[in-house]
Order: sequence, then C-alpha cells, then structure tokens
Amino acid sequence: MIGNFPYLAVALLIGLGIYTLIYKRNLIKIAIGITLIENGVNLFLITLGYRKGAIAPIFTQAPEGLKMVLPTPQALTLTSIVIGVATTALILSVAMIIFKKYGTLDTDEVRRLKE
Amino acid sequence: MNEMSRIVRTITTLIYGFIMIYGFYIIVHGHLTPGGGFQGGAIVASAFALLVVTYGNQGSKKFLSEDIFSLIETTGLVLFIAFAFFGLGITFFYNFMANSGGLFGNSAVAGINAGDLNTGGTVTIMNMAVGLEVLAAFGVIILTMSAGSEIISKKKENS
Amino acid sequence: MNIGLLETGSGNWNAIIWLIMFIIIGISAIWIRSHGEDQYKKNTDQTKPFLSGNREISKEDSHVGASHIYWGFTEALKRYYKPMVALHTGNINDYSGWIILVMAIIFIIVGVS
Amino acid sequence: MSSIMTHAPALVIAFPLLAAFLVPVVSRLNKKILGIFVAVVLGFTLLITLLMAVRILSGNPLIYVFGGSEAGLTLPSGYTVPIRIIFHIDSMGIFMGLITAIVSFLGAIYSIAFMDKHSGLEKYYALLLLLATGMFGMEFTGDIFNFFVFLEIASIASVALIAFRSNLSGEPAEAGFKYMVVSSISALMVLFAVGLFYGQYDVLNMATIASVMKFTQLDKIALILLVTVLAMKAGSVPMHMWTPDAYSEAPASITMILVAASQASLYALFRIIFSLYNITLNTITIGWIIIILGLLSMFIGVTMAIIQKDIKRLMAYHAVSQTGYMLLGVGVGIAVLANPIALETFGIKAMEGGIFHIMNHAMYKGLLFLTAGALFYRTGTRNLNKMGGLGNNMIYTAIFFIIGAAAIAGIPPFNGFASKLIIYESVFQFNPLLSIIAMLVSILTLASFVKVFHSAFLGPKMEQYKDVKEVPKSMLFAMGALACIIVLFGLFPDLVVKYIVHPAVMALINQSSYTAVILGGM
Repeated sequence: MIGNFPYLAVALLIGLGIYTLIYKRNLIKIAIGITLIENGVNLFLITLGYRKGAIAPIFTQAPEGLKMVLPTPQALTLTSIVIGVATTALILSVAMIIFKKYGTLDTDEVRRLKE
Repeated sequence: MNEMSRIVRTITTLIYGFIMIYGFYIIVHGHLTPGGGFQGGAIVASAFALLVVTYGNQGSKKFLSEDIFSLIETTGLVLFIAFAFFGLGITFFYNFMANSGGLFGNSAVAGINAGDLNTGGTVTIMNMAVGLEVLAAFGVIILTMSAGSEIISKKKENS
Repeated sequence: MNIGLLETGSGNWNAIIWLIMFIIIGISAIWIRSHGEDQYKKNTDQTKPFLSGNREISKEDSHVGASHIYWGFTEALKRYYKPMVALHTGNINDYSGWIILVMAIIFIIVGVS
Repeated sequence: MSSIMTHAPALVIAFPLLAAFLVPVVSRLNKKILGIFVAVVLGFTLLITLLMAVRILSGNPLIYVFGGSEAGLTLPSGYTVPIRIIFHIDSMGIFMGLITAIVSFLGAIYSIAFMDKHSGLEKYYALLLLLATGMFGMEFTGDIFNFFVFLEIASIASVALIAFRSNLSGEPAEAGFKYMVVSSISALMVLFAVGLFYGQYDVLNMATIASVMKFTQLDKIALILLVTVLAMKAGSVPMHMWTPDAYSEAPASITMILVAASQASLYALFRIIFSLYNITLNTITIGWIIIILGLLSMFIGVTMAIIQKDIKRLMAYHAVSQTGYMLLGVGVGIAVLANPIALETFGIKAMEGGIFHIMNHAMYKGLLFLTAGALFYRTGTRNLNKMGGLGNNMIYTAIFFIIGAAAIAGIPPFNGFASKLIIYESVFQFNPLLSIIAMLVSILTLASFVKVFHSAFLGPKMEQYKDVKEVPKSMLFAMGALACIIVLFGLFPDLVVKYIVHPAVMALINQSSYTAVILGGM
C-alpha cells in the first residue's frame, strides 16, 4: 500500500493541473497548471524506476552487489525537466507580451481570435 | 526593478562568485556525479538572476550584456553539434575520445573511488558546451524578462 | 495506354484522357458557338444587364463583399450556425476542456467495448 | 558519396540543426545572405531526403544508430535489447520526410522576400530550421521517447514562430499562447504514455514494444492518451480550435510548414495505431472513433470555413476539413484491419487514398496559404471584405490560387481529385453514407473557395490597390514549384500511388516487417 502513494500523488498532481487548466481564468495560473501536470508526469517516471532498498546509480560510488535504481527513467525525467523549463519560459514570455498588448491576463478577455 | 539596499548589494558581491564557481564545478564534473551541463548552467544563471535583482535592470547592464550572452550561447551550441559531427567516422554522436588515452581519454575505474576527471571523452566536452549554452540562454531569458517587467511596471505607474 | 491510369477501388481514373476529352469538347463547343448567328452589337443596350428596369449601378459599387456572399445559405442554416459559432469561444479554458472531454468519451467507449 | 548515404538519416537532422546554431554567426557577417544560406541548407536536406527515398521506397528500410555501431546490448544472460537511440526509416517515414523536406525548403525560399521587412530575422530562420529538425525527427525516429523530444522541439519552435509578429499587435501572441497550452498538454500525455510503456516492457524502442505488446489495461490507457492528443495536434474536431488561431496568425511561410507539422502528428497517430498496436487492439472500435473524428472534422471544418471573413482563418478551417478526409480513409483501413478479405478488397485502397491525401493536402494547402501570404504582402490585410479586384494586378498569384483551389475542391485533373476519388470509391464499399458526406463536403469546399476567389481577385480595380504589383520572384518561385507538383501529381497519380503511396501503406499495415528490421538486425 505505501508503495502506491507516489502514484496517488501523481494522480492528484495531474488532476489538479487539469482542474487549473479548465477552471482558472488567469494566464499565469494556466502556466502553473501545465507545470503541475508536468511535475506529476515526472514523478510518475521517477517512481517507475524506484526499487526498494536500492542505491543511486553513480558509477564511481557503487559498492559491489547492491541493487541500483533504474537510471533510464531518471534520464527521461531530466530531459523532460529541461524541456519543461523551455516551455515554461516561453509560455511566461508570451503571457508577458499578451499583458503588454491587451492589458489583462483574464482568459475571457484574451480572446480576440474566435469564431 | 530598482537597485536594492546596501546590505543586499554587499552580500550579493560576496556570494555571487561562489554560486558561479559551484555551478561551474557541477558542469565540469557532469560525467562523474549527478548533475551536468544543464544543472550547472542553471546554477550559474541563478547568480545572474541574483545580480539582476540586486542591482536592478539599469545597474546590471554594466556587467551583463545580451550580446555576449548570445555569443556564448552560439559557441556552446556549435561546440556541442561539432563534437557530434566529429563522431561521423563511426556514427553521429559517437564517443571517439573515450578510452583513447588522450584528452579525457582515461578509462573509468569500477568500484568506489574518487573519480578521475580525465575520463568521459566527448561527454565531458558536451557537458561543458551544454553548460555554456544553458547559462547564456538563461541569462538572455532573465535579462529579457526583467526588461519586459520594467515596461509593464512603468505602464502601471502611468495609468 | 497505361500511363496515368489510376485504379480507384471500384473503377479507373485517367487524367490524361480526361484532359484530351476536355480539350476536344472545348474546341467543339467553341466551333459550334462560332457558327451561331451574329446579331450581337457591342456598346449598345444589348450588352447591358437588365435589372428590372432599374439603372445599372457603377462597377465599383456592384462588387459583393465577402460577408454578403452566401447570405442565403447561412440564413437558412441559422439554427446550425448559431450554436456552432457560439462553440468557438476562443477561450483557452474551453480548448483544454474539449481535449479532456474527448479523452473521457474515448475512455468510456474503449472501456465498454 | 557513399559516406553521405551511410550517414544520410543523421545528416538530415544534423545539417538543419548545425545551420540553426550557425545562423546568428552568419547574420553577423552578412544579413543579406541569411535567407539564401537557410534555403541552401534546406535544399541540401531535400537532396539527401530524395536520395534516401530512392533507396527506401525500393524496399530497404534504413536503420541508423546514434553514438555506437550497434543498437542492441546483450546482457550476460543472453537477453538482447536495443538501448541506443535509433532512427528507423521505412516507406511511411520517408513519405512524410519528403513532404517535410519539400515544404520547409519552399518555406525558406518564400521567406527570403516575404520576411525582408522584419527585424530579428536570425531568430526567425534559426527557429524555422529547428522546426524542420523537429518534424524530421518525429517522422524518422524509432524510439518513442525520442519522438516526445522531437515533438516538443517542433512545438516550441512553432510557438515562437507563431508569436513572431507580435511586435505590432497582440493577436499572434494570443495564438501562440493557445497553441503552447494545447501542445504542452499533448506532449505531457505522450510522455505519460511513454512511462506506461516503459513501466511494463522496460524498453523504449517502438519496434521492440510492438513485438511484446500484450494490450493490457495499461496499454489501453496509453492508446487512448496517444490517440486523443495526437488527433488534437493533427487538428481534428472538436479539438481543432487552436488551428484557425495559430494558422491565421503565423507568417504565411510558417503556416505552410505548420500544416506539415500537424501532419507529422497525424503520421505519429497512424504509426502508433498500426506499428505499435496493429491487430492487438479492438480495431472496429478504434477505427470507428477515427472515422467519427474524421467525419466531424470534415463537416464542421467546412461549414465553419464558409462563414469566415479572414482569408487565412478560412483556409485554416479547410485544413481541419481536409484532415478529416485523411482520418476517414485511414480510419476505414483500421476498422477492417482484422478482416483480411475486406482489407484486401477496399481497406488498402481506402488507406492509399488517405495517405495520398496527406501529400496532396500539404502541397495544395501550402500553395493556398502562400497565395494568401502574397495577398497580405501586397495589401497588408487578411480581411476579405477589404479586398477586391486584385486579379488585375497579381495575375500569377491568381493563377496559382485557381490551381490550389481547384485541387482542394477536387476538380479534375488536379491531385486533390485523384485522392478524393480513391477515398469516395473505396469508402463507399465500407459504408455508402460516409462517402456521400465526403462528397457533400467537397462541394461546400468548392463553394467557399469560389467566395474567396470572387472577393479577392474578381471585381473592378479598387482605389487603394491601384499600384499593387506582382509579388517578388522568390515568392513566385515557391508558389510555382508547388503548383507544378500539384499538376504533375494530378496528371500521373498512378505513378505516385504505385511507387510512393502503396509502399507507405504496406509499411504501415505490415507490423511484422516493421519489427523484424530491428529484432533481426541485433
């Protein structure tokens, strides 16, 4: 049971992120929602690679015979974090431009493109 | 953003060097320890962020310039892709320097040891390239965003 | 004559033969037309459009703008278009909402089947 | 020469990437040659892609391993598993690669004149090259996590390009924001699905996953996530709302590439359904889901297009509508995938129609967006109400527009007719009603392009456009090249179907040939 807690946290984080995306009406909060989903997915990947009682997979610090956690999901997570930083930076810069031009961050008003 | 108080400025002058050195340490030890180019670059860039916050947008222009950052960024990127191209003798991204005995060419020792910096081959160089790229890119982002926030805060004062 | 012959599932299609036929029919149409009676006089009332006796408006004013084209079509389908246009709110919350909604529907369909 | 061929898959990615990083340097040396430099690089990429296409379409899929000589790793226990990032290019991949190469090359050429008044061009060209890299990567990769990375590269680059013109007005930034949000959702869901696969099978290589696929509950969840978000990225109704925003606000040359980018997502959707799952999934359910998404896209897309006033928004809704045809054709193929007799009689034909339509759509929709860009370049507006009489001054643009509009409306002898005819006739054997709806949509398409042609090109010369000239030569060249492709494909559709489309379809359907290349090569 205790081993499933990370997955519950994953579901909670992704759910909160989706809630934020659908119901929050501020562009910055939407950026936060995306970051929440991203963190949930990253936590999911990291949890996949976890083995109970295993050590960190560092080549020069590994005693013989001990189990290591899977390094591949960590590499995947790292890549996804790097991409996430780029996404967040871009989304916040675009939100900044929108605020400059529209004078608001409300999604109800940032909709000149419709129909 | 305006310049902050003297206390903050003094502390910043004291510690930003250490933050940068720590970041560069993470970059060059990327092939031995957790961390690497991206993490180290982000730490170095956090020192830039500290400088921008402390000295304000105008004040930090004296020592941080977007031109130099984009130059460093290009250097890092070209270095990275160039070493990927040098591997074309076998395949793209081939680590031709590992275990060759030359620069970064020692073979890694198994078991618990302190780690040899002179290993890793192209991975080490690519870590440095990525580190340069990331610190410069983050620097550009920090500068652009602080400039943008300045315009927005001015607009608010006017209205 | 296998060049250009495309099998389309239950038939064939050949663009080159179509093109040849198009040219032949076009030429014969022009030929037939040229044999018609030539009573057409330029720059007389014959060339002017007949607008129920009203005077012809100038060419600049007679250009129909894009919004007025298919007015009848959109007017007749008003009951379809009104909710459809209202659906495209342009609100980013709705965009994400639709994705999640469709995902949920597909979840149910695949889960049930 | 032979060394170029050995490394061709890597070079297709590496050259645009290297050029993207070199663009700031080139722009410092000489701002004028920047566009020509990018066009030359992408032209070289097109050349390599063509060379690869000749080889792959004759039945030799290419495998390229990054960073090592072998893809696999054999454990002491004798278990062999591919661990490296590989590029796995089969006929379907190179089919999409050809589209990407043509479109990005012509987009770069078009940009030389189209973007010359803008500042910050080094960023524009660097992002264009990155977008091309991301698309090539999505189409060529054989590794599902690598696919996610390239998907994100492509979407980040396209967001920055959509928002590129936001110095004048806020709308491009708004469109970019919306696109960024939806593409982030899609990328994260793809990553979640990758996690589900990795958790179960401990591999990331697509062919290896396909060979061990058991279609458990978790695989079902992964399938649903992937199908939904990739259909969204392809712009299918009712998740299409970002399409008109993004397509209308991006510069015209970028819009053309964005069309190809959303088709790369469509390719990924097909790749995942056919190569990853194939008949393990419930083919009838998934097939009908795809068909219904296609029908909705076709119908709602075209009816919304008729009432648009903005020329690029109108064309963007048509892009949604045409995506419906591809989904319909391939969806019928999925629905009969488990039934060999039906697959043989009309399933393969329907898929040929759908896949052929991808190529045709990229060409004629690209041409139409370029003509819309040409109108914008000379008149400075996209509003159809403010246009009129431009056919008098821009005769070549008008001719290219007619070719594009006739192709999209399915008027013989252009290429759109050939692929639509295949779809109608083969789908008719599956379900006649679908075919009838598809024909109706085609009529409405013609109607709305008659509207555009009438309001933009016909009518008397307007006062404010008296001195409008024809667009510069580089823009005409890009449009002319696309028009030539459209006419050639229209005149000889059989050759295209036989040598390019049919191998691509068979590569999709034959799952065993996809997996055998990797598993046999280790």
